[in-house]
Amino acid sequence: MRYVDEFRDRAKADVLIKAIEQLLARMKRDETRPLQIMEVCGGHTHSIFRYGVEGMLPKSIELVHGPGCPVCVLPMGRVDDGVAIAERPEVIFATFGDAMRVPGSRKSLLQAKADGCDVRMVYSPMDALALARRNPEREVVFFGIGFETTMPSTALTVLQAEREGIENFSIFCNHITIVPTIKAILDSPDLRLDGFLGPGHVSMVIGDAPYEFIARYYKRPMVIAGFEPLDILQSIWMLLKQIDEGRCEIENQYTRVAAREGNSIALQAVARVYELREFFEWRGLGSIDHSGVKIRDAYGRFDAERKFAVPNARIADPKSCQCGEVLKGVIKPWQCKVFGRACTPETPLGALMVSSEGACAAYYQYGGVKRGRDEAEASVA
Amino acid sequence: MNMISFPSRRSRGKVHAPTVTLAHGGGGKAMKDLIDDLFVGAFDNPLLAPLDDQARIDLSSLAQYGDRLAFTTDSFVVDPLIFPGGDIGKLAVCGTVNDLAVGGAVPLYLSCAVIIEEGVPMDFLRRIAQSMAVTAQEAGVTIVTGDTKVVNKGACDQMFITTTGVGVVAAGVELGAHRARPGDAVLVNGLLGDHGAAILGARGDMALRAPIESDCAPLQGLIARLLEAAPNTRFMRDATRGGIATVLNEIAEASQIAIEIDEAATPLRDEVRGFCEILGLDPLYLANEGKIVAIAPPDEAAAAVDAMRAHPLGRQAALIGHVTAGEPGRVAMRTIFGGRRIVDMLVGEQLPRIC
Amino acid sequence: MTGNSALEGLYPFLHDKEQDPAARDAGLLHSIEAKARESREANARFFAQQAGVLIDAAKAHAAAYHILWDLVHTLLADNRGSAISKDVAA
Amino acid sequence: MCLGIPGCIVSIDNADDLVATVDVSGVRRQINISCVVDEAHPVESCVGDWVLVHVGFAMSRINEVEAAETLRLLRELGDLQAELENMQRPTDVVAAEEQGL
Repeated sequence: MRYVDEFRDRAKADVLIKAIEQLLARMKRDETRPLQIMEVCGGHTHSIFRYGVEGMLPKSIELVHGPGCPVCVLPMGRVDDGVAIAERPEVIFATFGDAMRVPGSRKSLLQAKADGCDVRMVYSPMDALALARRNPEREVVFFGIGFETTMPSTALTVLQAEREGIENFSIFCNHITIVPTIKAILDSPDLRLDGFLGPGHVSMVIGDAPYEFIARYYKRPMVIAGFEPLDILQSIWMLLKQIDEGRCEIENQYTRVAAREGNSIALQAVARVYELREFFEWRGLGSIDHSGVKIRDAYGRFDAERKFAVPNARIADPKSCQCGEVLKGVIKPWQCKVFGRACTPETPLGALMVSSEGACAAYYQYGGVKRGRDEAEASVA
Repeated sequence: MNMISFPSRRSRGKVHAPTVTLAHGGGGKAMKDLIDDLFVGAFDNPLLAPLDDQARIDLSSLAQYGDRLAFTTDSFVVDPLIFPGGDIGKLAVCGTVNDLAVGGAVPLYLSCAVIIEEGVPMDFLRRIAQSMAVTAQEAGVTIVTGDTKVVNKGACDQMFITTTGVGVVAAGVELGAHRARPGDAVLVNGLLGDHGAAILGARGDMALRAPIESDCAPLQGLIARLLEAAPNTRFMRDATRGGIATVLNEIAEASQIAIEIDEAATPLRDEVRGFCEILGLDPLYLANEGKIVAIAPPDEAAAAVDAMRAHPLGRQAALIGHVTAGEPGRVAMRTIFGGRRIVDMLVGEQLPRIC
Repeated sequence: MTGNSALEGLYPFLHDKEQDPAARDAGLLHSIEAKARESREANARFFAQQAGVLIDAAKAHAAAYHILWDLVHTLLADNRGSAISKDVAA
Repeated sequence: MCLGIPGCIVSIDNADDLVATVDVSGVRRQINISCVVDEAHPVESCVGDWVLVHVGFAMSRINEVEAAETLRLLRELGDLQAELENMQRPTDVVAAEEQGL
């Protein structure tokens, strides 16, 4: 596979690991704690576990798995609202596969489907629009989730529906923006992160300008990273070089995909269709100002929240859940009180256990349970 | 209701209706005609012909194959019923034949129970029956008894099939999931994940076009060659639902050993890789219908791989890993990138993801 | 519209001019009020919608308590329980 | 977040709606290419182009030069390491000998 296999090359991995080790050996740093690097994006978390990258790195580098999974951070109340829409007899509720399992306070979409709701899995919002075309007597609602990467696709689908005059199609819009959330993490008083791996696919849409504040005001370096394991290793190495040389910049490792200026066609579609919400609730992180978008009045007829009355419920995260602390790198997943006990991928309590992108689910799935506990015990001893 | 007994010298009935109706399950002439025309016609054999309530099999004829009877049953539901590389009929024969064969048995006889939703086209049913007949012949088994039911529209999804199989295990063949030992080799007989990808593709929900066919095939021949070449093979299992990851976990658990596989040695079709990359799926968890995982002692591993490669259904057979003395029950994989990851049991169904 | 103005719409905090403290405080106040209103409304909505259920639950609770109370007194002493439960009922 | 995969555009299926077919390792799928079509890249010119596909949309054109550059940097890093090791070998040998004595 072109542009994929070259970036999974084992020989080059060895080179990078050696380079990272050499850099660490000569760096002047606080030896009492590991360097903490947050990969903001769930796609990175997945690759790190999928290829076993974490185990290849020296112990003095700790990867903190960030909030970058739009499925995980969806609050229960929003899932409930989605289920309520799906329960309407006239509705075909179209969703990405990974949103099916996210628990609401009553049920997940998977359970709603088992209970007789017409829930369909689609690969693309355009497929949901095709469903609307094929089923003119039904109301097709697309569950719009995702960060800046996914936002344009939903916007363009709305614009296409408008062009074709399709009236039985709407979006239940839960799109959220990662940049304000990075800021929220940086604002937290218990922050310990030394640098960030930037979300490569968000960057291909928004470019690298929106991250400048991270380097300028918060004095943390960031490297925009691709998703193949070699991309991740190279980005970590670039980040270490910045730290070593005392630089704080926004660098881009993923230049083959993410252009400096982003994608202006995608951004224009976003600006046309959406406006910012005052605030949006994140599972595990609470309410974050200006972190979500809704559909503009001009496209109100494509907004499922206006088309159908939704309960609009607010359900608090379980008290025992420590996702927020995990997200900020204060604790590791296995240090959470409920990890692997009350909170498992089958019965997730917190955001990070919900999707396989979530840090806790990844640890659980790829065997971090044991490794994590062992490490925890070792550190106590 | 079992197939009704008729006088042995009789004319075979013929179906004229274009679709199956409740009358075809009613026990009267319509049902007799359906069974005669579609099933008896296709499965034609002396044991089935009398259409008694049961097939009677001479014990001494069984004893020539070995000293233990193997007996298994499986139900088949698949959406869509016809998919690239097979259909529910072929699947129903292969599935049960393979369940017998992986236990070391020579598969001999099958029963076939069919539940049909009213309204199913007769031609479709005829096609499925033919497909079962052809596959049974290929697998060297005879379908000797059966049952047909017709249910109301909506009570089942077109057609469900249950097959039960009888086979005989040769003296001396001892296979068991608990017999794996550190140092043993982990083998597969070819490319993984074809069936799962073919079915997901054929459903059309994801609108992917891929030239991937199900690997659905009866494996008794390949397994016989394997056992000849590696008589001390510890265990085999067909890696159906849940893929090889699930089978490996079951073996690791049953034998209380660890297994480490090498991603670079794991045979995958390019298209299956592409399919998995697009949808964010892991091919280790995709279903197979013509693939086995075999655990062979170290000194017989090479012979086992060679024997499988010499068979048409094992051309891409490979040694993909080893049993180790690591943490009992743990399956791990050395990734193509050089890292190591745990390959756990899957929680629930594997769903396509966007993130 | 250019990509730049789209970004400004998406991330207003990145393009904040030097705000005077009063405007910032007013904005903050506005945000807090909005969240408080949201929370109050959710509360009110919950109690409005669930009032019946809550009252039923309270009644069921009280009834169960009476039965238990009667039982305890029947078992431990003579039939004083019923008099007390009458008091409670009154 | 945001699963994306490189694919090659093999045909334009609807130039008005900007619908094209991409090939990913032999698997084909119709996608929308409106985010990668502009004056510099008119729709007719897109066949053969590599794009990053996310949820059925081409979100970016893959820059071949940049991809090669990233790999070149890694190769150079490898060469540099090999050179350094070669230079260090004599001292290593000396150290080993000293230890041996």
